[in-house]
Amino acid sequence: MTELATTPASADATASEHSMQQAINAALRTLLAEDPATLVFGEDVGRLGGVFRVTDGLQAEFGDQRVFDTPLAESGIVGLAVGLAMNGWRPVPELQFDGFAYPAVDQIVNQVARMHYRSRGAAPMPITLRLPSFGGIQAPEHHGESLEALFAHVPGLKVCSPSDPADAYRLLLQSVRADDPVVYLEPKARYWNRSPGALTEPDLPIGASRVVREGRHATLVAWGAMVHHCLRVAEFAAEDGVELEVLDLRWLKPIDTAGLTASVRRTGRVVVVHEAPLTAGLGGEIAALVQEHAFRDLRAPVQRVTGFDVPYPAGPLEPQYLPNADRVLLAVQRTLEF
Amino acid sequence: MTELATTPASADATASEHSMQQAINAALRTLLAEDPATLVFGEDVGRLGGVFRVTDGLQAEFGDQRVFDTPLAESGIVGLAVGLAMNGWRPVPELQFDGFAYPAVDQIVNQVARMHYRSRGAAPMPITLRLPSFGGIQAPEHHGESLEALFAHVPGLKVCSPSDPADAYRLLLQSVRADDPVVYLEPKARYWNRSPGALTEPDLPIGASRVVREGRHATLVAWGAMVHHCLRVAEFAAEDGVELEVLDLRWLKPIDTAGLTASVRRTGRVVVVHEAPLTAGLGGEIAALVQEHAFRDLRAPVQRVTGFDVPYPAGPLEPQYLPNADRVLLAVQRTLEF
Amino acid sequence: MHAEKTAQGIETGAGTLAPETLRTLYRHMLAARMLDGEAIALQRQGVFPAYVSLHGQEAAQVGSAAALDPEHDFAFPTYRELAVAVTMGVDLVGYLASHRALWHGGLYDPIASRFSCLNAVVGGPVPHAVGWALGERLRGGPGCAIAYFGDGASSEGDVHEAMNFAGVFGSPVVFFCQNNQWALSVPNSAQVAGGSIAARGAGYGMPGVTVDGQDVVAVFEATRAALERARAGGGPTVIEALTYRVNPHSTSDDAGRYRDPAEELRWRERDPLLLMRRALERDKHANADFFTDVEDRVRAECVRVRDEVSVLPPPDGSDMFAHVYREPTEELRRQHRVWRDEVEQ
Amino acid sequence: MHAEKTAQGIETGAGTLAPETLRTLYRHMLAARMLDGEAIALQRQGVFPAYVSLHGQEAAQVGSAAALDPEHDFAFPTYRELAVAVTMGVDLVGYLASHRALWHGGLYDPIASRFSCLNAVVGGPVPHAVGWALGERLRGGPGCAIAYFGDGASSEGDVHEAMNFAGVFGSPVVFFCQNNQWALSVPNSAQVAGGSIAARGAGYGMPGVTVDGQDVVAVFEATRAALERARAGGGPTVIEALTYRVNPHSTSDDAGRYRDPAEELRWRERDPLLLMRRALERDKHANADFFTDVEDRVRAECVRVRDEVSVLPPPDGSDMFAHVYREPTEELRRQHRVWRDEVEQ
Ligand SMILES: Cc1ncc(C[n+]2csc(CCOP(=O)(O)OP(=O)(O)O)c2C)c(N)n1
Ligand SMILES: Cc1ncc(C[n+]2csc(CCOP(=O)(O)OP(=O)(O)O)c2C)c(N)n1
Ligand SMILES: [Mg+2]
Ligand SMILES: [Mg+2]
Repeated sequence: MTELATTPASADATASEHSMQQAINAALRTLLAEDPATLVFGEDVGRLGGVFRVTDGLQAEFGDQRVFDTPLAESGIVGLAVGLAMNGWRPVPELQFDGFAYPAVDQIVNQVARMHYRSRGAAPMPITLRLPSFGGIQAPEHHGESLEALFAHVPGLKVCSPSDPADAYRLLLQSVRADDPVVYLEPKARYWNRSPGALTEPDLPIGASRVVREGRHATLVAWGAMVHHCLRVAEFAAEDGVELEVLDLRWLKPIDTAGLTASVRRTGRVVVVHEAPLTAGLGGEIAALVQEHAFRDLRAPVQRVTGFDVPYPAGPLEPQYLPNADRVLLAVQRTLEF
Repeated sequence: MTELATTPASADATASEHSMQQAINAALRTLLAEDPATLVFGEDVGRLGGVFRVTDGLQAEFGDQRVFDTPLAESGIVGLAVGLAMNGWRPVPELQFDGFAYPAVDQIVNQVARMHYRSRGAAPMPITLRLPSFGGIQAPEHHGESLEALFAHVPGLKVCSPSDPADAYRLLLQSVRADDPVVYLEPKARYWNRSPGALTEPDLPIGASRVVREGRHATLVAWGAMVHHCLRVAEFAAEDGVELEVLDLRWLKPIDTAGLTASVRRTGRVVVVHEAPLTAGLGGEIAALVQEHAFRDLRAPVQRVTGFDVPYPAGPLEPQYLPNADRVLLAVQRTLEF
Repeated sequence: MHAEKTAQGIETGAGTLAPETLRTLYRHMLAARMLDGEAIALQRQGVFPAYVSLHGQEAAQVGSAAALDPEHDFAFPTYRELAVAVTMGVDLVGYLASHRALWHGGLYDPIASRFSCLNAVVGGPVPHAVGWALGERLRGGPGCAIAYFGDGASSEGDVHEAMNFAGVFGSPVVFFCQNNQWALSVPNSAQVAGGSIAARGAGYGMPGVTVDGQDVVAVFEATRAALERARAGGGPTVIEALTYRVNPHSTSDDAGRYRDPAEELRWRERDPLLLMRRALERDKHANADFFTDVEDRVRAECVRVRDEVSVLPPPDGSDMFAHVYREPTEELRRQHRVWRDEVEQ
Repeated sequence: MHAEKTAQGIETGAGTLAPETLRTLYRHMLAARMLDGEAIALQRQGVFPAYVSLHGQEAAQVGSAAALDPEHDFAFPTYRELAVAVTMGVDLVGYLASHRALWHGGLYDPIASRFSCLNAVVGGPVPHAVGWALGERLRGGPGCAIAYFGDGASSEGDVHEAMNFAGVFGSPVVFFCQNNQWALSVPNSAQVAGGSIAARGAGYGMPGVTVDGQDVVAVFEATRAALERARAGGGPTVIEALTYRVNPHSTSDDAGRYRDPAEELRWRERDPLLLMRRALERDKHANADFFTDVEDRVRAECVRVRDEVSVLPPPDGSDMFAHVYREPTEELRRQHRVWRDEVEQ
């Protein structure tokens, strides 16, 4: 791993422990400092520093030309980014919450994802769309959605989601520096959890997954907040002598088919865990890839443990909606006993 | 099958040959005639009768209160439908083309699909959203998209797509009469193809697939215009002694897992064919279901022959983008030789 | 600063309303104020995970809602319309259940209450009001719809599409904007090009009315006039009530990060309850007894609502599956069984 | 009928423009007219699968585009801006390649041409213009953006969001609406609440200008004034050019189903080329030789463009894969190989 070339702005980014909120904030600082074309904007990202304080202090440091509030209109925000990109800027817009990305879907799908293609490469779209995502914080309606399947289906986009602070830092640097549009899904439920590890330069290529725990009996595939969840499940399972490998997918488009297949070759069994509803979720894609590329290695059907096919529920029902440890363990058991 | 109770309005709907455009037109006539709460509206559906003439003559027959043009605003059209439904109407809005459904995604996902749930059943949404869909007509940009994966992922929606005129008639009656919101995807490429068969009442439950050709070597799974395509492929294959079963999925949410599994039990091999891009397309869901429910019956990985992960291309490239007969046959060969 | 542009012209209580009506308006405002206070307390006690206060906006909400025909009209709220719910007689326990996070849409019946589900999508419900109103006219019914939305919401495309549709269709709908000067941390000056949402009306060929949102009578009169026009076939109206969000955006927000507390203080001087109480006293429409009495009764009611909402049973997980469809799918039934076997226990 | 509301005040050619400039405007209009005719012919011959004619809108397009600073400004077209492309010197073979369906965005370079890709999403490119303009101001550049859109597009939420953003940011952008009276089959009366898109400007605190869209000089002057204002930091302007789509919506459309041919005839009398030619003749800015000569030259150019676009090679399927990303993914490379193996042959 390359050590981070610290700028004064991101000095405390090298401290040994960070929350993901701090790590993303530090990454934005690094990016704003290193490239004067980078712009951060969205609803309440300026003076307030974002509802999750992810952009805290950036306006004070980089000025209200580089970091600014927009009116409350998601399609307008993304459309603005397209025009800025066409004029040579590197926009990093935030949409305030997952469920409020829907009004911007037209601009994202029909414009951001296609302008490079439509223009035969003349108009690159180096836009990174930050989207606080997923559930787990008992929030109001529309504040707990998982949109990865929607975006992963769109040609021209790349999609990633970090699972811990250090990786959040690396993935954001990589996303913003890339000249292709990236949707960067931030797991809200992990914003405040601190973990040790220096904030360093990206060390893996775009699209690479990570094995975050090795195991030999089955592979748990996850991203975002579900990675931490799967690590806990793996600890429970280890008490019973079941060694689960946990694969942090990181990139949801492109998907690391090689990494996935390699893990399945080792374990022969897969459980995909995601928060989004089951039907037509990304778990389907992963199951399809696994059975396609590792058919003979697969000793049991790929299991999917996901949110149910119901609209994201209110607070008290959230733990009953999200894949809980029991459901994952039962799926592991099913795959082991198949 | 029940015979259609013909109304004067749909008299020629019982003629022996129809195009899908005529069949859908006849279904709308039947629906407008049988339930005074039914409303048809959208861009250019009134005086013009729709850009595909699917609503031709309806305004003249039912008046401009029941069949009307709206301003050019897709989110507004769907939002209008929500309010109309809350006031007791049965809206059948049209969005002019697949690619112009994106501006309405927020109203579809956050409102149409959830109002029944949000209101704990107090506010049903008997809305059928008609969406001319898919490619194959060498049309301009945004006129060849496949949105089934997006909609199938949304809890609260149902999604279907007919493959022939008679089924288009039945599926539309069923969709509009249902008290749940349905997205009805019309394969534009099949609008003008005539086929024999009386227009009759729905005879299968919501969610049921149909085997449109029996075979024993492998199952082709398709919907919309790809069904016809697969039938042709099956004829080619038959010349070489390969008997392909063709399953017309019809409902993309809910998916007929039982029908799918039954077919796989018979053939042991599956090729899914769809126009949408591969990654996170509905083919992934189908592969996941098949391997989950028929793991031991499956003799080769489920193959997916789909559009490429590129934005839908312009006319001359369309045949190179869409799953052509060769690609399907090669996939069949791969699955047979696995 | 746009917060200064409040229309200060009208003195609350001036007008032709019966004293009885004026006292009712006051009572609704007081009920909303006190219930709002209870809700904030419940949030502090951890009963509500979060809450959005309408403190300061009582006159705008009560004045507009009181003008509705409770039998025939229909309101489309956002997430901040507690005082509208109070005025329309919505089941407040069911309403606050949403803030207790028991069920996103609350536990009241939106159709029976003629008050749509709470809606957190800023701008999203505005086209619904236009659809409802069009549907009413198509059937020849007498009802009007009212769409509540904020100054921030006015920036959303849906609000424009809705206004244009309403203008084209001549639908009986009132677009009621509570301009409380702030959309979370963003002031009007960085939100509303031109500075006036009422002024947008002209662009759609409909009247745009600016009203002092601290003056419940002025709001009532403006809304009543707009509803009368709509009911008579005169089409839609935009009303912009200039008011103020005295509290932070929500209990999770820290308004100190973006606005001057002095501004809050200035607006507290124009507290709508204070203004109305002064007017009632001045015009001798209410005496000390009335205020003691109404406070007692309202407090008792608030305590009942608070207690009841606090002890509502948590929702049953089965409800997640029960309300997705009118006709559930086989796959959802299967998932319901999975939930029963693997989650419920 | 809204088609009647054309501003008929200004006589084309009146003004302070140099004769040279006036002749250039005429030449661009003629070039667009003739190329449009060639395109229609190519569609009839089956070379183009479909085509959208701008016949009748030449003055609105040429007048506005000619006012742009070709070095610094940037235009965001819809799908009907052939005459803008002509005026801005866009590679017309590359432009028409889009109508031959060789590549959706055409084969010209939108950045080098300062003319964005053709865009079929009605309303969609309007916010792009605002973003481009904001970006220009952030860097201190002198450029302005111009967003072209139709009367139908004005109903889309994106147009509202864009206007509000531009107003709030004070961006140097001109919202140029060609109100050609029809959005496919829907007339203004069923599309534009209030009847005027220019009138919307006031709601955003920006000037809204209605101009006779058949009068190229009037359009030029109005656009030049708006651009000057924007360049000087005065912010955005809405211009509504009243014009007419003389032909059906596209070659696939049958206008006889929804409008009176008499209306078309009335507008043909105000043909912008005719008006301009009369004015040039009246003011002795051009003689018969000029018209013969310009027609010859323009015709030759049109023939060249027509011939070149007709023989452009079809796109290579590889291009589908080449342009998706700047940095292609491994998976896309794999699919490219599948295409090569299973499709190309
Ligand atoms: C479509 C959408 N985008 C973003 C949000 C997040 N959000 C919630 S409230 C709010 C500010 C709303 O301001 P305003 O419309 O003025 O209403 P107020 O809160 O002042 O009552 C924002 C940005 C949302 N709820 N919906
Ligand atoms: C978002 C969107 N919805 C629908 C369409 C289909 N459509 C293409 S052109 C058109 C009418 C556009 O009218 P207007 O904006 O007035 O432009 P004009 O065609 O008159 O130049 C429609 C409905 C589209 N292209 N984009
Ligand atoms: Mg506000
Ligand atoms: Mg038009």
